[in-house]
Amino acid sequence: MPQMTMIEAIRDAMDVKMTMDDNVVVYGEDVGYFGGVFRCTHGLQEKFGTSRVFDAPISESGIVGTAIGMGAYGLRPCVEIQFADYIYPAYDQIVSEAARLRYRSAAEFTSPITIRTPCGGGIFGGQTHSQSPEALFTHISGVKTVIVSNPYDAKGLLISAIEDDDPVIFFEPKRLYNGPFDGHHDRPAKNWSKHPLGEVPEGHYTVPIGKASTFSEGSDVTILTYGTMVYVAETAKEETGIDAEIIDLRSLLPLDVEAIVKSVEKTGRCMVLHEATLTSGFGAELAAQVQERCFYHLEVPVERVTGYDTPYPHAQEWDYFPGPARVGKALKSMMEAV
Amino acid sequence: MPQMTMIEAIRDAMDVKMTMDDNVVVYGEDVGYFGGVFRCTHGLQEKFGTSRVFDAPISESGIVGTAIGMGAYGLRPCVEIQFADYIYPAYDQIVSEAARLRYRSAAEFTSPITIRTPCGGGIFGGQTHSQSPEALFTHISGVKTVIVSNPYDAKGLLISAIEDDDPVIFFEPKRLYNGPFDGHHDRPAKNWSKHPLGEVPEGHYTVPIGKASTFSEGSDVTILTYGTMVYVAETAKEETGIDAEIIDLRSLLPLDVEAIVKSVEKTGRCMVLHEATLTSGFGAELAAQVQERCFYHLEVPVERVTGYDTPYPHAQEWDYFPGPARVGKALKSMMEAV
Amino acid sequence: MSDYAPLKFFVPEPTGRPGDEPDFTDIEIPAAGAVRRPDIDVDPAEMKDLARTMIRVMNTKGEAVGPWAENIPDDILMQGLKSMVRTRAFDERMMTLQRQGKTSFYMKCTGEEAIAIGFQAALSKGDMHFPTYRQQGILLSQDYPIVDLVCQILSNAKDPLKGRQLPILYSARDYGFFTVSGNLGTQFLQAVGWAMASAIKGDTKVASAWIGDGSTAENDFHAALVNASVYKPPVVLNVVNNQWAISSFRGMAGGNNATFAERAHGYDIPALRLDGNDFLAVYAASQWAVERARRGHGATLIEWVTYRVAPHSTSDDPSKYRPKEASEAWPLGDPILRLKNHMINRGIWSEERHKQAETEYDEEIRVATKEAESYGTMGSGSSPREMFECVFKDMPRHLREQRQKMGV
Amino acid sequence: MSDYAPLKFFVPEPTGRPGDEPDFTDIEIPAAGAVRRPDIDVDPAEMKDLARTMIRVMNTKGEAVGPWAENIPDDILMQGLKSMVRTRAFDERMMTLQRQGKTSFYMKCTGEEAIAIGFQAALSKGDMHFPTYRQQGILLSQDYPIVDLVCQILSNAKDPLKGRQLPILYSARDYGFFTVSGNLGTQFLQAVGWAMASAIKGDTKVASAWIGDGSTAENDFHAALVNASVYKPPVVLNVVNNQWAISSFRGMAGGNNATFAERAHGYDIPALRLDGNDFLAVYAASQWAVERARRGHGATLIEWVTYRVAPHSTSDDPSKYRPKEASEAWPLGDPILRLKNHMINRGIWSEERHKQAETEYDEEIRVATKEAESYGTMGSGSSPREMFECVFKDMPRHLREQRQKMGV
Ligand SMILES: Cc1ncc(C[n+]2csc(CCOP(=O)(O)OP(=O)(O)O)c2C)c(N)n1
Ligand SMILES: Cc1ncc(C[n+]2csc(CCOP(=O)(O)OP(=O)(O)O)c2C)c(N)n1
Ligand SMILES: [Mg+2]
Ligand SMILES: [Mg+2]
Repeated sequence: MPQMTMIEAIRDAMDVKMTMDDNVVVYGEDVGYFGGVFRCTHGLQEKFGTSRVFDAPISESGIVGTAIGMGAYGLRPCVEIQFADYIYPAYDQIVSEAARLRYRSAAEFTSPITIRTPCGGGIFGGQTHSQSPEALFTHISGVKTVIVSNPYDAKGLLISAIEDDDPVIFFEPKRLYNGPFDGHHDRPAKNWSKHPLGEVPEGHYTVPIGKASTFSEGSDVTILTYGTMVYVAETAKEETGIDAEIIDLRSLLPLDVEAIVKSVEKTGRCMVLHEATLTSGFGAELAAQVQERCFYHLEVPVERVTGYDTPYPHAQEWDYFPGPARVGKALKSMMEAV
Repeated sequence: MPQMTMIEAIRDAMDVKMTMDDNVVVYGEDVGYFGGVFRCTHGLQEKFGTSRVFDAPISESGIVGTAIGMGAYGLRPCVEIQFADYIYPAYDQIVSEAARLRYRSAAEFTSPITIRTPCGGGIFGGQTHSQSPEALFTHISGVKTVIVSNPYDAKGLLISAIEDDDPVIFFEPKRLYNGPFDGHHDRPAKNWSKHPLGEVPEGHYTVPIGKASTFSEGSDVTILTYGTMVYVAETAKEETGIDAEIIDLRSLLPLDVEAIVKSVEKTGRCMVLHEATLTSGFGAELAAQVQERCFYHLEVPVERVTGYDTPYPHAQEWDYFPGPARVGKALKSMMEAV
Repeated sequence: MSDYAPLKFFVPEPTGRPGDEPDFTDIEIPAAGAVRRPDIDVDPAEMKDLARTMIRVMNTKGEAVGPWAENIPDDILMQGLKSMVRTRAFDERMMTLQRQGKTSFYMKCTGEEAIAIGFQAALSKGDMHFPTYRQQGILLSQDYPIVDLVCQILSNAKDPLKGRQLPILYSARDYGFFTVSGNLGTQFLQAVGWAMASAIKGDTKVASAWIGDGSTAENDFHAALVNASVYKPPVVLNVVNNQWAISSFRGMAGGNNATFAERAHGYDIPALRLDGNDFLAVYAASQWAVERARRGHGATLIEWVTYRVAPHSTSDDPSKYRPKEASEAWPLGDPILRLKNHMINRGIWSEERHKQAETEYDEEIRVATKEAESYGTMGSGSSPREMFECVFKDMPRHLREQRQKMGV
Repeated sequence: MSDYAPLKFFVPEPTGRPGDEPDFTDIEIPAAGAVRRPDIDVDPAEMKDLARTMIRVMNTKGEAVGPWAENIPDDILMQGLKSMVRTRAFDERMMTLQRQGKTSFYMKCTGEEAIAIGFQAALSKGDMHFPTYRQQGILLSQDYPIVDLVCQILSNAKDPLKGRQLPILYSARDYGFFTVSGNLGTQFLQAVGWAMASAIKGDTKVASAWIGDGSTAENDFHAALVNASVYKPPVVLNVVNNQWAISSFRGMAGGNNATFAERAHGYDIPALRLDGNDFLAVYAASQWAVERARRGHGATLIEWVTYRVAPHSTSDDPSKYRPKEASEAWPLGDPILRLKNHMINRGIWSEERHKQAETEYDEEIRVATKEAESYGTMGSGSSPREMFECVFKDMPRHLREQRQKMGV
């Protein structure tokens, strides 16, 4: 099976879908001739032509708004927002339009669009190249929110997203593009070339939206997480020796409640881990649901380990980032409590 | 003491501040000559002139973006977004700019702006005149989020917001403009003219941002709520006879954690009640915090009663609205549980 | 530096407020027939004059004159006049429904009927409008069932939109009528995307985007023009300048010294400016722009100059912010009267037939309304189950849980 | 209907890609001195021609000619040239720092130095720039401490912005330099708001807004123009058209057939279009527009035609998307060379003095950089405590809790 980086897997997903379905078009800022600032669309314009892969004006609202129009026409646009930090100008089109078309038209019009965007920090990018705004989409009825953590899932889920008849916001943690990241920025970077999740089948396959995956089994405590933090959790697990069950949610909405409940009922402890700021982050929803659904199984409160409630700082990036030390400390205190 | 509607109290707050401080300016769509579609600025242009109270082009981003510029100059703009449902075009200016100026400039520039906006449903306004998007602001580091439930608080908190040196999103539940609403839309509407919270002192006073108020004491269960739902909670309390302690949060960020903890430790039960959709609503944050902080006092899980995860429907408004029946039922089941 | 006077803050004001006499002297109106008609493949740079003038066809005698008067078939006029009469009758009836408390909300297009109806006459099956709330004429000039319209307005058991949407925010795919958004400006941009799709697929379908004068201030207006400028898709960008946006006059959108049509030039998009109350001009210009789009020459922006005779909506009272007699004083007159006179002049219509048509449509709408009312009014008859449908194609678990909890 | 050919999707392409010869034949360049200079209180409608041409002052012989050449004092030129040399030296040095791994990121303004520096020379104390990341010349032409600039870039212990912000996104209130946003277009609008405040207060301060050609596509560009059109505040709207936006050429923003200057006309805002590499023209036009604003005549939009000689940023490689020799072939030349020649011609400068200046600034910057490095590089030296400060004026409880938990 070919070994791919997450960038290659994402590109391959678009390639596969564009080959299968004439209605799939790909565009965004610098996405055409140049192939995207992260190279995710590299080579696609040459292969599929400028009518199907093209640059867009620097207007995030324009990108999403035109995609909605195309979607209503019958196309399946898969567009790129260059950084998740720049998705806000498109927020109105996503919230008020893409999410609502089906509902308000009684399904006469729909928005089968995918919005790909790199998210997360750990690249010394400062407050405008590091954000994780996923929670802001999960509050909106009518969009699905996906966030991937490895090449295999990235391809399978992106194909699912493009095939989905509803709008999907597809987050790609940029820190994982070239390799899994154990949370220790001062150690040599790993790459996907030898990682089992870097093995990516050729051709068409899907990973379903709405299903979590158990990244690592365990019995002491459940860690609900996604994106970059999956590997940080794994590092903390190794470093503390605490037998954590790490669940990679993959899809935040719809959420795989069964997987969550099953694991928490088994372990009796639950940590929620994400890079986004704490207050009203998706961790709040997870904590709320876990205590609603597993209250009588919980031995300690659900613990949230997250970015702090500040803009993503530049120099203090590694203080901000919820790395293995912070996760490990919280794990230990959860095991000690009661 | 004069008796005022919430509209009058809000207008009076602006009047008081504009009289005291030349730097306060008020603008928004239809806000000038006409006095606002809800009449909140009625008479202000005549009193303070077109340089301080004026109409704005229909551009929410323009309204907030120019306010940020004015704030940086030294003014204290208090702007109106005609409906909270139309705040999304301004979301980027709020999130990426107003919330960040102080942080990224090391306090060289700040955003002492107030954004007033009517929110909430119950007026048969359909999905674009009924939304409660407060949670979307609480996830953003650098803005404060306030939501008022009565004339007294509205005036005192709006004065605090205008005086605040940081940006404040100020939500006004439009269903409460003319009277408290007990949640029974089929009964005669009440007005503020005889309500104790309709008594509003003349001149300057403040209600501090960040302090909750205990709307109604009780010992069985704590209801954390705000805006329109305060009165719905009270109705449910009366109708069920369950001795609920109703806390009107007033400010979501900063949050009055002391008041919450104190009450929940006393009652051992906690309901979170809001009109916004469930998933990733502010109730998620509240539930997460309550179980974090009061875990060992909780006898049953924190229960969320909220709007459903759908756009705000038109005809089905009263099915959607979390009215006294739904609240009462949840209260009863919380008291029966365990 | 001290030689500089203190700056003054400028806030534009309309020519009159309540108590003042209406004053429209700032509206320049060229004679009918005075404006040239360029070829449809003209370079945008060669027709800039057409954005500052006003294309008009009917002169004061009711004659059709000038280069835009050519080749308008009688049946288009006949159909146009009837549709305008029908639309006005519909608006009146719906106002009554609102006053009777059977619907919460309505918006009339009185005085602007010619625009949507004339434009629709120039479109073909398969084309798509992205309308605002004031283009009911598009549906009323086709065979869209009146009962369905009223059911939507009543949000009742037979509402095609299942009670989910505010009255008048229709959706009618088969009639080329995109679901109307309550959010201003968003759809102007989506129309451009739709047109891009038509070009990407190598089809020949044309999109028609709609926006009001006030809403041109919204940011997505710009996004629409930028994308139309860059990709040259088959779209007509309609700006209905009815002088008012609730209580704000056109000057609050920057439309006082420059025209809205002129906005297009900075984007290399050609623009026409029209007497929007002149049905013949509307039809001719619409045809021109649609043909230009369909022949692959890209977007045209059209500013339709008209007047919002009615209140903004049933929640509005214009006597609070504009001179009382303003709509009667409006110098471009009433589109129905003007077309009627022209057709009588042309010998294909008469006062009697006009009266007949009025009665006929009144009756048609009365009957349809009656039927619609029998399915419920003011939201009654709608099912709470519908609330959970169509959020997604397949209902996810959390919505199933919520519906279950609700017990429906 | 079948007589219509299938539509084709149009995507604009630059005149050359890697492997091609650079081709700038589409850039029309009028002779220096050819363009008229209107009075500052001219009606926008009377100066539309100035948006399609290019105001130029220096002719090929290095002489200053035409109506825009009048009254430019020697010391402005002297200061301008020195600042340009200093800025270029600074850019070079910072690139080296980045290559040495001492900072993560840098952006040069090579080839565009005349614009920010010439404009700054026309402003007064108390005015405010809302710059993008390519106007370092504003600070480098004032006495802003070089050490502080470098400390910001190194995010070290003496970074005035406390390590919170990406390199080069400076903030310098006392130098009329608004905190630079990483988000494109947002500040163009804020500048208009700031200028509105100046007028509301009856002050005489002028705002200067900055945006790139590519970023004019952003929605807030429109909001800025709408508000500038409506309220006529004292603001100059600067569009730096350096032909590229990362890998996208100006045509992707709709700037191929229409000029960016022409965007202003639809808003009744006057516009100038300039040879941005001609320091004399830059200064003269800036003065004109600033004076117009300060005298209460409202906004002017200026399009500065120039070329982004450098890569977009240290993360970019232009050889992937544009012809290799493009920047050398750029027909408007190098702003430093051109001003230098003019000043030698004018007898106030020499090759020797130029060399001297280069050496002097190299040395000044070398020393300052060395000092800055002693306070830390690549984020080192910054305090984690700073992370929690300045989110709000007073730290709320939840942040105090979080800081406490972190143990700092
Ligand atoms: C984004 C947004 N902002 C504000 C509103 C409230 N609103 C509804 S209609 C209207 C006026 C629109 O005026 P115009 O565009 O001229 O259209 P007209 O009503 O004259 O047809 C306003 C401000 C809205 N619906 N959406
Ligand atoms: C809202 C937003 N979208 C995208 C980006 C990414 N980005 C940074 S610079 C740039 C190109 C800007 O080009 P232009 O405006 O021409 O300025 P120049 O770099 O040429 O000075 C892009 C797309 C951003 N910073 N902000
Ligand atoms: Mg209007
Ligand atoms: Mg550029």
